[in-house]
Amino acid sequence: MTAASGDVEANDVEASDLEALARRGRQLVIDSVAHSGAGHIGGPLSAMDLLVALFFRVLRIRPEEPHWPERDRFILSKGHSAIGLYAVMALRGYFPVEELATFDAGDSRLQGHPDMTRLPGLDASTGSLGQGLAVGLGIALGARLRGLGFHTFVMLGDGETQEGMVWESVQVAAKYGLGHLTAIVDCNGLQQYGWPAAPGEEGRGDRRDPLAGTRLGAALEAFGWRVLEIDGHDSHAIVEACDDARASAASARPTAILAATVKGRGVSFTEGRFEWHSRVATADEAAAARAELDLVEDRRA
Amino acid sequence: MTAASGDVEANDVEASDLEALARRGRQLVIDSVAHSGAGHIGGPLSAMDLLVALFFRVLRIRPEEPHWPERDRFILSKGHSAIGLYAVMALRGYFPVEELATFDAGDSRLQGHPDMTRLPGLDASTGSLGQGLAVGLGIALGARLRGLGFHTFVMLGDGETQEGMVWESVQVAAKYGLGHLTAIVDCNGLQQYGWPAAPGEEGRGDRRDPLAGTRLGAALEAFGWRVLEIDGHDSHAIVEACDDARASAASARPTAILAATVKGRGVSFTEGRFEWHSRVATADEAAAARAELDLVEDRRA
Amino acid sequence: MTTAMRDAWAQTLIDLAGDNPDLLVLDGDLGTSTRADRFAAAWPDRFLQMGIAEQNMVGVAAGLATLGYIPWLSSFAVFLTHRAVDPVRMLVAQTHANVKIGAAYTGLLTGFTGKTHQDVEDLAIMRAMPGMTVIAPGDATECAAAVRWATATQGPVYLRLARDAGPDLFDGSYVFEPGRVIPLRAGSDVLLVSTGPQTARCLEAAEMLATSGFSAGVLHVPCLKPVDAAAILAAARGVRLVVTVEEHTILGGVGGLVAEILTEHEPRQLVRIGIADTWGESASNAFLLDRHGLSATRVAERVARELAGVGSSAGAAS
Amino acid sequence: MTTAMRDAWAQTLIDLAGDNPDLLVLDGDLGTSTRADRFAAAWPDRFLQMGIAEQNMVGVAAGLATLGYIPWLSSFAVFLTHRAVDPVRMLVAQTHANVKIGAAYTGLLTGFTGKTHQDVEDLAIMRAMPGMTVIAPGDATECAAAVRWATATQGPVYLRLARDAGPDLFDGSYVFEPGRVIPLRAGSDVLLVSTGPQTARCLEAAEMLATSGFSAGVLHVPCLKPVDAAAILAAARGVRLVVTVEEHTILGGVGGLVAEILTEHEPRQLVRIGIADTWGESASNAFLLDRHGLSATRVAERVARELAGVGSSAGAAS
Ligand SMILES: Cc1ncc(C[n+]2csc(CCOP(=O)(O)OP(=O)(O)O)c2C)c(N)n1
Ligand SMILES: Cc1ncc(C[n+]2csc(CCOP(=O)(O)OP(=O)(O)O)c2C)c(N)n1
Ligand SMILES: [Mg+2]
Ligand SMILES: [Mg+2]
Repeated sequence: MTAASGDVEANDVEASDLEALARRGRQLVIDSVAHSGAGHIGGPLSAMDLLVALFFRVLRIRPEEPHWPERDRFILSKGHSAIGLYAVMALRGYFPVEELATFDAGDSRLQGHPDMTRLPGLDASTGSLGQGLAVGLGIALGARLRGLGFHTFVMLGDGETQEGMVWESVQVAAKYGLGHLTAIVDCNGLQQYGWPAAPGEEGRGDRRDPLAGTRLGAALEAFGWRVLEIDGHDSHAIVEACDDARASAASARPTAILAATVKGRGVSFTEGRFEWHSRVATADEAAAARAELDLVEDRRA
Repeated sequence: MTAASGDVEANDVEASDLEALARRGRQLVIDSVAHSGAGHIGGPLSAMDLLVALFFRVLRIRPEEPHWPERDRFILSKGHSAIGLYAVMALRGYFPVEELATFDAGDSRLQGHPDMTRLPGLDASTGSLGQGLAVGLGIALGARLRGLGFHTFVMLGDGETQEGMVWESVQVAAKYGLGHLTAIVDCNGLQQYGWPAAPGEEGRGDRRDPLAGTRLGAALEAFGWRVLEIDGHDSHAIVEACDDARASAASARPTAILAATVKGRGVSFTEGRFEWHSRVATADEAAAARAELDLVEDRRA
Repeated sequence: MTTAMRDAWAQTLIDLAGDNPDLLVLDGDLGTSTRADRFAAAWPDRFLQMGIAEQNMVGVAAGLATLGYIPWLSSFAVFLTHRAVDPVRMLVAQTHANVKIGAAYTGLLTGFTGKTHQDVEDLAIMRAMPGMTVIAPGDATECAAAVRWATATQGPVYLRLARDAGPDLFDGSYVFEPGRVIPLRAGSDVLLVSTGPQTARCLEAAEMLATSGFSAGVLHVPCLKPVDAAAILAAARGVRLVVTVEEHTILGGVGGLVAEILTEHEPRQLVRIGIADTWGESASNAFLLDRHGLSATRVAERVARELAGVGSSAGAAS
Repeated sequence: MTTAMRDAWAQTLIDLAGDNPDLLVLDGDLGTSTRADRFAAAWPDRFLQMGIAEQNMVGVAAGLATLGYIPWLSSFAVFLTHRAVDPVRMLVAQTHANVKIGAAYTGLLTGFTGKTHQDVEDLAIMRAMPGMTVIAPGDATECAAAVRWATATQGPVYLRLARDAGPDLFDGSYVFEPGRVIPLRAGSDVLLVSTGPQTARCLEAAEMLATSGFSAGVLHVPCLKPVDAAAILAAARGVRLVVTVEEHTILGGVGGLVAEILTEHEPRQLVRIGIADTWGESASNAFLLDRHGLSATRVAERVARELAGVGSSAGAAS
């Protein structure tokens, strides 16, 4: 599928392997958050299939050379899902899986929100929602000026698209015709607190979808973007959409991939529940998750 | 046309009178800026027909009772066009036309940008672009909570719609279904500096239209707004669109009126020229404008 | 049992809402963290969810205020004092709008969120903003009193809320008065001038200093603007050394305030303890307080060291 | 003939761009006011128009910096220190990005734009921000030197630019050094510590004071962070009274800085002249300087009054 550069072996991972990796990644998220006693669950889990596909199939990267100048760039604009990114980076070889135990701890490279000054491999520091696309835009502009051929991917939350700064970037990216900039929106139908759904109103649980009443794709198209809508848990579809985005890098239109996902995906009791935005699993819950995710051993055992 | 309340006599002004008022308003803008030695020309002139139609035909207001609780609200979000608003307010009887000579002067009520703490009749302080719609949203929400039937109009610049904060308000206004909130965008095709147009590229003079490559109406519709497109120099069309917006106040969708205008409208040498965004007319230029606007006497003479 | 300020903030608003039909709460999608969700449960029609769009939220509040409403904003402090500070300045402070800023998760102790979320500059920023009343309560009781006072008083108020519960400083008889500074402990060697939850740590430090033979007073400054400068000067007169302690940068906050007051009226030495012009990080509260010298132990150590230094010049200073 | 800082800023960037292919200028649709348009004319491919979208502009600069570019931002100060301060903090200061903030139209003298545009709090805000170098040049020559220094130096820099031309303070031999403070006039009665274009007004005030029999020194502080505190203390030692003067709020700016330095090291009285915690308005420069006590005449009057007051305690202060 993807014409990834030869030196990125992980890009040969099979689709079935991606699913296994995603299951492992989800468990690492739940365990790491339980270990540190704080963090987010819902967003990292909804984004997990996207992150695994990106890091194992799409991105042209060298985990052993994180500052490789020609690497693709990836920015997690929804920085509160940091632990999801860290889990995948660990699986991909950026650092030992064991280091996940330092998540959120003092002096750790694995800060609650991604901190590029601490962890090599991060292309931006995020945490204040709405900012990542601007940085990606700057990187994409710089790549053009430098004549570098890499692609820049930025992942946003659906709630995050309420931030005005996102729409500044949307407009300016289109004005500069940055076809080599791709936004991936994790459309998991929930944000942190959200708007309570009115009785009978469609929503996820008792919360209205952040995009209810909004046609996000139409808005992006109106601002000059290409829009692809996919199932954000279908690895094949994810890779295909990212390849499509890369293939149209010369088209002078940035691409937005709207990925339909389920918040808390992969564990029955976290799926679609806004309360799990940032809850910490009890030991029992972590064990239950492990069983559901079909994983036998606790990496901390 | 409009079912204005009986106590607003000015609403009986004829369309031809509106044109005369607008010509007079344009001259007051040019003279006031020349007198103070600073201020904006292009934006006030492009907005003049809109402002005259609003203040003389659309808005239910009482100049002699500027704090009348049930008045319609009007916010000039593109606050740098303050002198245009002041000229029309003076013509409408909020304060003597002579007071325009204090524009921009120390201790004046007529500040370079509208200051509601100084001048009764202003419903918001503006000057930092992108903010006015949020205030209008708050007023419209409050009107609903208070059970007040007035309508809230907010005028934005086309360049101003680049500000992210505008899109925060666009989204939230739709979520709250504020049909009694109307945004009027002065689409004059220029901003302050703007993006230089590439050779052969369409634009106004040597500047790309702020909305080039953008379908503003489609974006607003995607976010759940009603959109009306009109000629912003056609008084009849302006009044009709505002009436339409008011008539659909119960529709749970805010209305955006995209008014096609010419920056610097009404004076040949300012029309469509970005340089006149904030230039001061010389005495000769002011006289030339007066001749073009078919006005005989200098109000300052 | 101690209550967290955010709990007291929400409960007080719930209590006030009954008698005050104009009181509203606007949330920036953080109600589950700021406790605005409790207000929402109690008063669903008076709760306005504004989503992840803080700038708009501030403008909406300014608009509501023109109709006589008293909007309380709720978000993490940093999103109000940074992301949305432009509308706070232009639409709230410059128009003297009756908007109340409930700034949650201030200082370093923000539940492992890290440097992006740790607002350690807010007091400097809000103090520099003309027209803003700046309050940093020391405990839940004072917080509740400040909420009552702010709700009853016309004009913009910034309220700095701590995330986690700390020791109680005040009892139910407490009345908030803008500008008032509150002597919580008398002492003759050193006066610790503090604000917010750091005051409780200063009281603890004073205890520790006592066991080392130093007599430390504690002066609590719950309101940085306005502030009773004369009362600060009076409290400072009796001691050998004045020290400010704050969970905030040492540039422009309580330290800056007291430095400005002292040099204006009664110049004397000041030691400013706080975050030394650096960022925080994700870590436990204990780690962060220790790292930045703000735990009771670290404050006591530092003050003891400083006292040793000024011992000789004590006469000149008073 | 005098040059405005904005002119010097643009010309210096035009000059530097030839030898420095990484230098870029990003404009927030104000190039015709900030003079970024001149850079655009000279280097069209190195000029990036970012529109009326300041937050995005800052993020774009942070992204460009990761690729080795040196982006200079250009807008009115208030839109950088308020509208876009969140990305400045998170994306530039916290990551120590090599982004340079060209903040035009600072202080009160902003060409009749009024209170919304008059940034009289920027020094307090930027000084409180960890990791930020904060520069406020006194004339066009110093401005040009600061631009050269900032462009050549890794890390975020905030450069406070005045709109209008003022008297020249320095000649072509001037070299910018971060933190350096510059004695411009010696005096034994009073030391005026100032920054930005206010320094020239202080020199004028010192002349006026001389004709009234007062010997006034002037110390120029072009860099608020870092700053050579020892040099400020040394300059202050010889005079009866120290006065800060700034076209900025008296809370947290130069006044706050000097108050913090004095109380930390050599406590003594300080008079802080500046904008007294209030807003500006649209008016002529002369009106505004007079209204806020910042014209040379008003400064001289105030200082003379203050000197009369401290006359008796002069011995104690030195
Ligand atoms: C500017 C800003 N405002 C508020 C927050 C607090 N916050 C963190 S996550 C979150 C909800 C995000 O929702 P969404 O973007 O949908 O992410 P996901 O559902 O994937 O977790 C909020 C409000 C923040 N980090 N930044
Ligand atoms: C937040 C903000 N950024 C920049 C400016 C400076 N500014 C004033 S007017 C203007 C151009 C506005 O263009 P547009 O909205 O199209 O208004 P019009 O063409 O009607 O004058 C700019 C950039 C401002 N006032 N506020
Ligand atoms: Mg979501
Ligand atoms: Mg325009």
